[in-house]
Amino acid sequence: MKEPMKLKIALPKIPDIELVALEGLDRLARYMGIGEEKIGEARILVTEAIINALEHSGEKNPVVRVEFSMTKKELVVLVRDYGKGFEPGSIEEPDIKKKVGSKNKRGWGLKVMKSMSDDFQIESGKRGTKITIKKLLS
Amino acid sequence: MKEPMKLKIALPKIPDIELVALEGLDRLARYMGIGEEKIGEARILVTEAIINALEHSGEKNPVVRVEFSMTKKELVVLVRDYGKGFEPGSIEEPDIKKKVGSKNKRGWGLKVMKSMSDDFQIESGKRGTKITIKKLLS
Amino acid sequence: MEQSFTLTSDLKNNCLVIATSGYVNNVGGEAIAIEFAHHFEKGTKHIVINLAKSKVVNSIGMSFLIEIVEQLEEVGGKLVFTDLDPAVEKMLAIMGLFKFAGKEPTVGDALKSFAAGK
Amino acid sequence: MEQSFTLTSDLKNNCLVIATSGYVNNVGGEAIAIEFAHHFEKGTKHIVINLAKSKVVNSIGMSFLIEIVEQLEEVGGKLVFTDLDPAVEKMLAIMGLFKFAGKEPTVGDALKSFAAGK
Ligand SMILES: Nc1ncnc2c1ncn2[C@@H]1O[C@H](COP(=O)(O)OP(=O)(O)O)[C@@H](O)[C@H]1O
Ligand SMILES: Nc1ncnc2c1ncn2[C@@H]1O[C@H](COP(=O)(O)OP(=O)(O)O)[C@@H](O)[C@H]1O
Repeated sequence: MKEPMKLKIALPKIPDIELVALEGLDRLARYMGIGEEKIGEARILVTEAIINALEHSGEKNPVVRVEFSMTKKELVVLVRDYGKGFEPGSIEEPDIKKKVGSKNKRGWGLKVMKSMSDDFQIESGKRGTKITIKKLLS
Repeated sequence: MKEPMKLKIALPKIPDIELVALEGLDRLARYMGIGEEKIGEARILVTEAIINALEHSGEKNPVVRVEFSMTKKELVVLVRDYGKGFEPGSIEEPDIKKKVGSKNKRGWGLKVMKSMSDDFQIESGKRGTKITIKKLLS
Repeated sequence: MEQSFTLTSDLKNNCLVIATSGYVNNVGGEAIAIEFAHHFEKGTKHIVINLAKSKVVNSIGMSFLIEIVEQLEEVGGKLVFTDLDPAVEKMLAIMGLFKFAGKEPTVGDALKSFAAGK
Repeated sequence: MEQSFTLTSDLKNNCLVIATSGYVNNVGGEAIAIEFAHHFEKGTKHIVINLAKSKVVNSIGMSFLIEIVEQLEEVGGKLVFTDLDPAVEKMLAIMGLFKFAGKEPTVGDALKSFAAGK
């Protein structure tokens, strides 16, 4: 049981396709005996990473690769797209007080991933974006 | 819409993990507007191919790769394992009349896949088995 | 998540009615066979398996049902499937199960067919 | 398959109670905002959103709820969330939504808090 369990998926862009990855996450987590609350947070992390990759890649037919690597202690999630990339430092932190009253209410994904994960890395460039999320499970 | 939609998964061996692939199949099929009965048959084909690969590969920690390629007209499913392989010609056709009264009631997967698909190919050798299933969808 | 396998069982006019829910895999198939054996020992010869809530089954799960028809053959009993999803019905047909078992649209129809001594 | 998003809405003591089911994605979030707007126009100022049956939400869906608190702010109304999954609650907290909205364990509790004029 020391070896992490792995599951990999390459997803096309169709509505709610991120739920396929969540099904895999749920089955891994239940098999490993992970508690409901940790599973819930992992679900949110994975969802946010995938919808960003599918939406912002800028490609016509994006493919997003998702890799789960899970032990009883820790989940590592990689989410990769092959899109136009972005400069994480240039993204403004969202603030609810400013969002109330302004037109664009969105912009929460990165903040949620940063806050809910135990480690969050972005590597992004012209050939796409790779998000690495670590979440402690016990 | 002429380009097939693709979804790929690499699955570890844990109970009912084939349902992750079925979730992907269902989402693709609904997006493409495939009828319920065709989806139902595709589900059975995919399930049988995956459980065979996970069970019979002979590996301790098998990984099974599943690829869906779907148009409105046709689904192509590839299921690959990296196990010990087998000689399809040496597998006896199951017969319900013989199964009733004999000890081993199993042995239906290949027959079901052959009968329910529109084309069914096995390539098997020392480095594993690749199953290719075609199913017409309209 | 696709719900896990569960079953409910009822006795109606001496007929065992098993209704499943969720994926009928090896565990589900075995659970049906065990539930059947339990009632078979006490003399039940008529059984209805309602698969309305099982849209996914596998051939390992289905192979456990051959044990049931085998035991029923010995005593002149009968198994009837109801509420079959068309793809599941096709699978059972491919396996040849309808050579030994009946099928009816609903549990009510199955019970009627038993009452009529079919 | 995870069920698709649906919602039910009820008026109880002048309070709009929306209960969701399934994934609250962009479509689900927008559906909540539209249902709210419909009642808001007619003067409803109190709203409860029961997320008991939504274990999965995304930040796009949740961002539509900011529209709701914004409109309520203008008229001195209030939004209360109930039956929050702990992970969903954490997400709303990260977004800072509880600076503008309340939370209660159940719809009953939320209605009581409105009745008490809290
Ligand atoms: N995978 C990605 N590829 C390109 N740009 C991205 C990616 N992920 C995030 N971004 C950029 O970062 C911004 C903030 O993302 P996020 O916080 O998730 O909020 P939202 O997606 O609602 O805008 C996005 O609007 C986009 O410009
Ligand atoms: N992917 C595979 N790798 C190795 N052997 C296989 C594979 N698939 C099928 N087989 C062989 O073919 C036999 C028949 O398979 P099948 O018809 O699916 O029935 P069952 O799995 O119930 O035995 C198996 O028992 C196994 O010996």
